[in-house]
Amino acid sequence: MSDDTDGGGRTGALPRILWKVTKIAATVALTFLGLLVVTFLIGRVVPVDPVLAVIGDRAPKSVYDRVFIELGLDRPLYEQFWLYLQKVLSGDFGQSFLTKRDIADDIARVFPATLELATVAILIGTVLGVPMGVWAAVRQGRLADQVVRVLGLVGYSAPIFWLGLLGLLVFYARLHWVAGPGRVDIAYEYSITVKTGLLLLDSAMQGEWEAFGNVMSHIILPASLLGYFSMAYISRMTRSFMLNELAQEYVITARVKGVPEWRIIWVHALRNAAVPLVTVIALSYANLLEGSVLTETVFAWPGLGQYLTNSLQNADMNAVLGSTLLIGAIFVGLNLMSDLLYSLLDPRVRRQA
Amino acid sequence: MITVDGLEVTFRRGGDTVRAVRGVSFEVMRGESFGIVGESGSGKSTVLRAFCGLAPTSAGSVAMGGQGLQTPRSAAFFRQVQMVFQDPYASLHPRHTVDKVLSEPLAIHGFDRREERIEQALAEVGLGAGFRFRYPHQLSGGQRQRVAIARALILEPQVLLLDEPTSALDASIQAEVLNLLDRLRAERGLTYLMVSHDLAVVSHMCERLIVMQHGRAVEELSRAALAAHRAETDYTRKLLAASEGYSPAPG
Amino acid sequence: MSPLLTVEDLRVTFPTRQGPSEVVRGVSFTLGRERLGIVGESGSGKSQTGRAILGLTPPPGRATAKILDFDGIDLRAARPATWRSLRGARMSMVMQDPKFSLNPVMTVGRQIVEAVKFGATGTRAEARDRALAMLEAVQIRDPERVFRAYPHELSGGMGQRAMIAMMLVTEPDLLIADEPTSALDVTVQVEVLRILDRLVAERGMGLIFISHDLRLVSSFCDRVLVMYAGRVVEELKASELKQAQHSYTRGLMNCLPQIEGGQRPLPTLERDAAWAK
Amino acid sequence: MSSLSRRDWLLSDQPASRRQARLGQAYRTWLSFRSNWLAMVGLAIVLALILVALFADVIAPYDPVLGGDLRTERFLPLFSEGHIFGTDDLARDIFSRIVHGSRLTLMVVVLVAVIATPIGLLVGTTSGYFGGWVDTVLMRLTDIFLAFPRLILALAFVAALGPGIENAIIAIAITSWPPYARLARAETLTIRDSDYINAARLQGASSARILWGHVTPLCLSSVVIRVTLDMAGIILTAAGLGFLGLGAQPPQPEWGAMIAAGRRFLIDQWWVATVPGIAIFIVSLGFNLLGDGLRDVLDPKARK
Amino acid sequence: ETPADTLIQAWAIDDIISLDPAEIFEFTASEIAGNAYEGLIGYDPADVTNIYGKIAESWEVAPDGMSITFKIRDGRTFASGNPITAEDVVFSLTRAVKLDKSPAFILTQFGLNAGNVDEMVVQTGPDTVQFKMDKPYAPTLVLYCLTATVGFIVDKKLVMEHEANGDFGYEWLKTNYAGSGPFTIREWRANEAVVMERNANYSGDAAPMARVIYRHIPEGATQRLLLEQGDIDIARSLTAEEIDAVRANPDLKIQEGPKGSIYYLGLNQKNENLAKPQVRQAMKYLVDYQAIADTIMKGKVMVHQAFLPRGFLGALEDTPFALDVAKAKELLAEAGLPDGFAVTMDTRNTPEITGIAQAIQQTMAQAGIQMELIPGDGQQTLTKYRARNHDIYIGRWGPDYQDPHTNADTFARNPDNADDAASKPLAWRNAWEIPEMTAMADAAVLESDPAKRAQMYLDIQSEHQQTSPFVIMFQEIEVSAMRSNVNGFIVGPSFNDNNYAHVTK
Ligand SMILES: Nc1ncnc2c1ncn2[C@@H]1O[C@H](COP(=O)(O)OP(=O)(O)OP(=O)(O)O)[C@@H](O)[C@H]1O
Ligand SMILES: Nc1ncnc2c1ncn2[C@@H]1O[C@H](COP(=O)(O)OP(=O)(O)OP(=O)(O)O)[C@@H](O)[C@H]1O
Ligand SMILES: [Mg+2]
Ligand SMILES: [Mg+2]
Repeated sequence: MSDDTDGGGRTGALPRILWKVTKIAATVALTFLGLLVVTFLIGRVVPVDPVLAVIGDRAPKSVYDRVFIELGLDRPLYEQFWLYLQKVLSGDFGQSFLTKRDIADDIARVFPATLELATVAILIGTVLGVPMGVWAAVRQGRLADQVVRVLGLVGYSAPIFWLGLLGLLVFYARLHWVAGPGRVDIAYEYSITVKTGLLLLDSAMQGEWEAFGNVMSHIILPASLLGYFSMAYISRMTRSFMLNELAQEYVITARVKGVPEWRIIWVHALRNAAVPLVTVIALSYANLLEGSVLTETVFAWPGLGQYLTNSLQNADMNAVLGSTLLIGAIFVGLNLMSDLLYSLLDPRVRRQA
Repeated sequence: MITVDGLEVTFRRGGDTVRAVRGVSFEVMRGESFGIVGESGSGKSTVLRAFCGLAPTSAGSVAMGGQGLQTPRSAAFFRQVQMVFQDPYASLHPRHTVDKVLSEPLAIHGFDRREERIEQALAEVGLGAGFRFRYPHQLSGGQRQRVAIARALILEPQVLLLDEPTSALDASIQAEVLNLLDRLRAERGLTYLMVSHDLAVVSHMCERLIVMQHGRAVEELSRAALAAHRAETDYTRKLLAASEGYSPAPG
Repeated sequence: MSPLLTVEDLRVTFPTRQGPSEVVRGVSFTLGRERLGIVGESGSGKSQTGRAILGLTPPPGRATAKILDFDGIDLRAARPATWRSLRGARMSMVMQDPKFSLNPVMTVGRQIVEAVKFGATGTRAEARDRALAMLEAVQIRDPERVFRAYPHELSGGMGQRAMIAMMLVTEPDLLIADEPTSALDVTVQVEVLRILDRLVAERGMGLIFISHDLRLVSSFCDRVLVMYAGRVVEELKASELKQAQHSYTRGLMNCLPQIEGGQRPLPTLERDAAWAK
Repeated sequence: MSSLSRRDWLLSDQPASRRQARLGQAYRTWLSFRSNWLAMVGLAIVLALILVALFADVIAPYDPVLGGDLRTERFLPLFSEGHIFGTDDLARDIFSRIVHGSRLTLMVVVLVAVIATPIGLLVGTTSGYFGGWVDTVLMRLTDIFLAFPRLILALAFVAALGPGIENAIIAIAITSWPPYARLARAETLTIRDSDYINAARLQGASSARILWGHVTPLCLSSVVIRVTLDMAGIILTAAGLGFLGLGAQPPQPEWGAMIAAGRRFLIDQWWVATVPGIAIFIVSLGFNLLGDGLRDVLDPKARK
Repeated sequence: ETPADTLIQAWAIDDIISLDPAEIFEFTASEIAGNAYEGLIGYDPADVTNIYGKIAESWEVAPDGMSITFKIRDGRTFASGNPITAEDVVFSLTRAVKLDKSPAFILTQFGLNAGNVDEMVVQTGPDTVQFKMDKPYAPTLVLYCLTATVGFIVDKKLVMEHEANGDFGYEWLKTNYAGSGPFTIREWRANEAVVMERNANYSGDAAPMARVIYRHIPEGATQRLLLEQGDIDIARSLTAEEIDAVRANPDLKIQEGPKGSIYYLGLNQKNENLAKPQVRQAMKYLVDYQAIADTIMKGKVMVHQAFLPRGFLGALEDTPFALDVAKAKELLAEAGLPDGFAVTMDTRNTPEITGIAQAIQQTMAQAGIQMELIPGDGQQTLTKYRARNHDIYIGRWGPDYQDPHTNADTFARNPDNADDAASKPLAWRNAWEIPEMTAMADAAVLESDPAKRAQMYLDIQSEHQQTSPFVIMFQEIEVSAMRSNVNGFIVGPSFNDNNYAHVTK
C-alpha cells in the first residue's frame, strides 16, 4: 500500500488518548463494581452467621441482638451494599470482624509477605523459564526439547501442597539446606525495622546482611516451588512463541545477512517473542499472588492468601471484600501494565497509543 | 440490472476512520460483464461488498433491477446475487466437505431435488462425482475455486460478483477458471461484476470497466478502448505500461 | 572467465509421512555475472532451489548436490563459520514480502547496520554512513527518516527498497531475488525492478531472479530456467522465449490473456506426465 | 474387507459417501495422533482412568469408606499383604480408596468440561461474531470474572454453597469459562470476516446457523485443546480445595482430600499422602500429554 | 536455634478475636490473658479447690451469702507503673458488665446488669470492694467465676486515657494491653504472631524469659518439624502420631494435663428416630470409645462419659458404655428399627473431629445405622447447630469456669425449649425438654455446702448419663511437646491456667 491511501480523516492525537484513557477508566470502574457486587452477594449467602464469628458460641441473646444491629445486618441488602459502597469510595474498607483492625491496615500488613513471595517466585520462574523455552524451541523435537517439556509437565501436574510438604521434609528437616516455615527466624525478627514490609528489601537497605541471609533461606523453598509452577507455564509459552517467531521470514532474512545464530535467537526472535511473553509473565505473576494460598498454608506464610481463607471461613466479609478488591486491582493493574509494556515493546502498537 | 450511484463507504476502527470508497457510480446492464480494476487498497472489493450488504454504505445508493436495496438484504436478493471470492484457500470452510458446502444453501432456501442439483453443479464446473465428499485440503487451488463457483451457481442467481477470482492461481489454472466463467455466462446469460488488478484478465472477461484509485473511479473504458491503449488518465496509462512486462528505460 | 556459481544435480528432500519427498530433483546450471531467471508454476521448487544455494533449506529438509561451487568455495561442505562469512558479505537474497521479511521490532536502520557489521569491519559511524548511502542508492528520498523508521511505518514499495538496500549494502557477488516484487502494486513493481537492474549493472553481480511471471522474467533477465515439478525442463535465452521448444513453456506463454484480445477460450495447459520424468 | 483395504478405504482421496469422508478424516487425525508416542501415553492414562472409574467396584478389594480394625490395621505400609498401597489412619485400604477416588476425579473432569466448555463457547462466539455492544457487554462480564482471582472465587463460591465436591465442581466450572470465552472470541474474530463466513452470509444463512454450523466447529478444537490442557489444573484446583477442606469432604476418597488428611502423617507414614499425590500427578500428566498431542493434531497453527 | 531468653511456641492462634479481658473467650487469648493479667483470686492448677488471693489479699462471704467483700493487696502495680487500687477493681468488673461482651454472662448470672452494676460492685473502703448478688449462690461458684478472664483487672487510668465515645477504652484495649501479669503483650499480629515481653513492673518474681512468642503454625506436621529442628521450643497442636514420635525423641519431651473439654455427640430430639430412648441408648453402645482413645486420639483424650470433666467438683467417673453391637441391635429392634436407619452428622472439618466421626461412622454401620457425615467449617456447623437443623452434631465443649455449674448449665438445663428461647444451652440445641433436671441443676447452684453440692451433681450426672441425648465420649488431654531443656511450663485445667512465668531453658 502506498503512503497516502488512507487519506481519510484521522482524529487528532490528543482526543484519541483521552478517548483511550476514558475507556480504560470506565472498564476498570466497571470491573471493580462487578467485583464488589459479586463478592458482596457471596458474602450474604454464605451459611455462616457473621454475628457468631464476632461473639463466639456462648454469648447470650442480648449480646447477639446488639451485635446483629451493630453489623448493620438488620437493614435490607441493597442498603447494606449502598452503605458499603459509599464507605469504600471514601477509602474506608471498614473493620475486620476478626482482627478488629482496619482492613487497610490488615492488608498493608499481610500483603507484603505475599508480594515478596510472589515476586521472588516470578523472578525464579522467568529467569529459568524463558531460557528453557528458548532452548527447547531451538532444539525442537530433540532431547533438550523433551527434557524441558517433561520438566514443565511435571510442574503442571504435581499438587503444590504435596510438593511443598515433601520439600520441607527433604530440604529443611533432612538436609538442613533451607530454613523452615515462616518468613524469618525469631532471632532476626527484631533486627529488621519493617518499612516496606518486604523483608528482603528492608534488611538489605538496613545493611543487616545476616538477617537478609536468613530471610532468603526462608523464602527460597516456597518461592522455588511457586517459581517452578510459573516456570512450567512460562517455558511452555516461550517455546511456542519462539517456534512461531523462528518460522518467520525475517529470521531467514537475518540468516541471509550473515547474522550469527545466537543473535538471531536471542536478539531477533526473542525480542519479538517478548511482546506476547510480557502478558504471559504478568498473568502468571497475578496468578502467583492469588495462587499462593496453598503454599502459604503449608509454609505458615503470614500472607494475603491465609488472611483471605481465614476471613472466608469466618464470614469476615469486610476482610474478604477488601482483599478481593485488592487482588482484583492487582489483576487489572497488571493487565494495564502489560498492555503498556506491550506497546513499549511493539512499535506497531506504540504508534497508535 | 445494477445501479451504483455515488457510493461512499467509511470504516471506523478505534479512533480511525478510513474512507474506502468515495463516490463511485456505475451501471451494469443485464447479461453484461463489467470490470473494476485498480491497485491494492483502492476500494474495489469494498464496492462489491457494499453492494451485497457486507460493508456499510455511508452515502449513495445501490439498486438492482431498478429497485433500491434495503439493509439487511432479503433472502430473495441472495437468490439473485452470489459472489466468488479472491482466495480459494480462504473461501471454503476447512471443516466442511464439498457436499456440505453445496447442500447448505439448498437447505437454507428450501430447494428440492438436492442430490441431483449438487451432482449437476459439480458437473457444470467440471468436477466429477469423486470430488463430492472431499475436504478442501484434498483439493488444489483451481479445484477449490471451481467449488466456490459451484456454490455460487447452485442457487441459480442472475448476477455473479467476482472478486479477483483468479489472482491467487497459477497462470495455467487461471486460464481454466476464466474459460469456465466465460462458458457459464454464455450458457446461463449471467451478469458479471468482476474485480481484478490484472488489466489483461479484465479486458479478456469484461465489455466495460472502471479504473479505481484511492476509492474513486478515475476512468471508465470499454474493452476496445483498453485494447487500443486509449486511456485518458495518467494512472491508467501507467497500469497499462506495467502490464507489458519490464522495460529498462523509464517510460 | 570461470562461472560465479556452479550447480550440478541439486536435490532437496523433505521427509513426510508418506516417505521422503524430493521437491528439487537434480537441478543443474551455471551462473556468471548475469541475470538468470527461474520460472515455473507454484510448488515447482523455485524457492527451494534458491534457498538451497544459500544453505537455508529449512529443517528437516536436506539439500544435496554433485557440485555446489561458489567462486571456488565448495558450499556442500561449508561450516557455519564459512556460511557466516559468505552470507550477507558475498551472497544475499531479497525476499518476496517486506511485510514479513523485516524484523518488526527493529528499526530499518539497525537492520541494515547489522548486515554491515557482520559482513565487514568498520566503526558504527561508518556502518551508518554506508547504510544511509545505500538507502539513497535505492532511491529513497528521505534516508534519515527511513533509517529511523520501523518496518510497519513504510509502504510496501519503500519496504522492498529498504530490503534491497540491506541485501546490497555489503556489495555481494551473488544476489538471489525470490519474487521480489509480487507483493507490490504493479506501478511500484516497475520502479523496484529498475533499481535492481541498475545496481546489478553497476556492480556486476550475478543475479538469480525467481518469479512465476514468464512475461516479466523474459523481459528482465538474460537467461531463463523453466522449472516443472522440481526439474529444469528447459533453459533458454530470454530473447528466444518465443521459440521455446518445450510444450510446458509454450503452454505457459499461451495461456495468459492478452489486453489486446486473443484466443477465446484461452488455450489451457495439458499436463504431460512425461514432463516430470 | 481385509484390514489393508479398510485402511485404503479410509484414506481414500475420493470418498464416496459422507460417512466415508467423516471416518476418513477421523482416521487421518488418529494416524497423526498415533505417531506421537507421548500423546499416546496420555491417552492411555486417561482411558485407564475411565476404565478404573467404571469398574471401581470390581477392582477395589475393600470398602473405600469403612476401614478395618483400628487397633491392628492402621498405617500398614506399602505392599503389605492384602493392602498393596497400605492403609491409612482409619485402617482403610488406600488402593481401594484410590480406585474409588478415580470416580470423583473423573466426575470433576467431565462436569467441568460439560459446564464450562459450552458456556465459554457460547459467550465467546456470540461476543466475537456480533461485536458492538453485545461484545462489550459480554466481554465486560468476562473481564469481571477474569479479574476475579480464580481460586479465591472458587473459595468464595464454596464458602457460599457449602463445602462438598459438587459445589467445588460448580465453583471451578464457573471460574473456568472466561478464558475459553476469550479464546473462542479471539478465534471467532479471525473467522468472522473470512470469506467462507461471508459466503454463508451471502447465501442467506441466519446468524444462529453461522454461529452453530460454521464458527463453533472451528473454535471447538482450540477450546477442547485448552480444556484438556486445563484439566490438570482443574484436578489440582479440586484437590487444592479438598486440601483446604472446602472440596470433597472426608470420608470421600477424593485424592486431594486424601493428601490433606494424610499430610499429618507425612513424616512417618509418608505413603498415606504420597500415593494419592502420585495418582493426581499421573492423571494430570495424562491430560497434559493428551492435550499437547491433540494440539499437535487439531490445531493447524501449531502444526507447521 | 531459639534465643536463650525467648520462649517460642507454635500454635494455631487464629481464634484470637480480642485482647480485652472483658471480651476474651477463646483458648489462645485466654492463655495469653492468664499470663498477662491478674484476677482478684486464683486457684492452684494442681488442686483447684485451693483458692488463694492474687490482687485481693483476702475475702469474706457475708453471712446471708448475698455478697463477698475483697480486700485489695497493697503496693502492687500495673505494667504501666500505676498502682493497683480498689478503684481499678470496681472499674474492671463494672466495665465488663457494661460492655456486655460474650463472656459477660459469667458475671451477670449473679443478677448484675448494666443498670444495677454500679450498686452491685462498690468500693466500701480505701482498699475494699464489695461484690453483691441477687441470690445466695454457692460461694465457690462465685469465686471460680471471678477467676475467669472476664474478672481480670485492667489499669483504669491507662484504659480511660484511650476512651472514645464512652466505650471504656474498648476499641483500644482489644488490640492493646493494660494489665499487671508477669508478661506484657507487646504485639498481636493476627494469624501471625503474638509477642509477649517480661513485665518490668511485675509485683511478683520476674519471669526468667524476656520474651514469649506465639507463632501461628496451624499444621501439626509443620510444628513437629520446627520443634525437631529446634526452631521452636514448644509445639502445642500435635496429632496422636506426632506425639508418639516426639516421645521417642530424646531431645524432646511431652507435658500433658487433663483439660475440661469434652467430646460428645448431640442427638437432636426433633428427629423422630433419635427421640426414641432405646435409640439414644443404642448409640451409646455403638462408639468404640477405647479403640479411638488408643489409636487415632491416642494420648489426647481419655474415655469419659459424664458431662462434668474429671477434676471438677462432683465429677462422675463411671464409664458404663463400651462398644456392644449386639446390645445396640437389640435396643434398636426394641425401638422398632431392627434394620437401623439413616441419619446425618454435622462434622467440623478439623482432623480430630473428622477422624472420630469416621470411626463412629464405621461402628454405627455395624448395627445398620447409615450415618452420613456433613462436614463444614466451624462457623458453618455451629450456625446450623444453633438453629437446631442437625440430626447429630459431634462437638467439643469446654467449661467456661472451674465450677460444675458451667457444664450443668448447658448439658442439664433447658428452661425454655421454645424455638425463640432467650438462652440456648446444649440441651436446648438438641431440643431436649427436661423441667425436672433443670430444677435439680438450679437447686445445686444455691447449695453452699460443697459435699452436698457434689452429691447433687453426681445424681444429675447419673441420670443424665443414661437418659440424655448426649453421647459423651472423651475428656481432652492437652499435650504440649517441647525441647527437653524447657522446664517449668505448667499446663492447667483451663487455658488461662497454662503458665510460663517460671519457664527456664
Ligand atoms: N472492514 C474494514 N475495516 C476498515 N478498513 C477496511 C475494511 N475493509 C477494507 N478496509 C480498507 O478499505 C480500503 C479499500 O479496501 P479494499 O479491500 O476494497 O481494496 P481492494 O481494492 O479490494 O484491494 P485488494 O486488491 O488488495 O483486494 C483499504 O485501505 C482497506 O484497508
Ligand atoms: N518445509 C517443507 N516441508 C515439506 N515440503 C516443503 C517445505 N517447503 C516447501 N515444500 C514443498 O516443496 C515444494 C517446492 O516449494 P517451493 O517453495 O520451492 O515452490 P515455489 O516454486 O517457490 O512455489 P511458489 O511459486 O508458490 O513460491 C512444494 O511442493 C512445497 O510443498
Ligand atoms: Mg480486494
Ligand atoms: Mg516460492
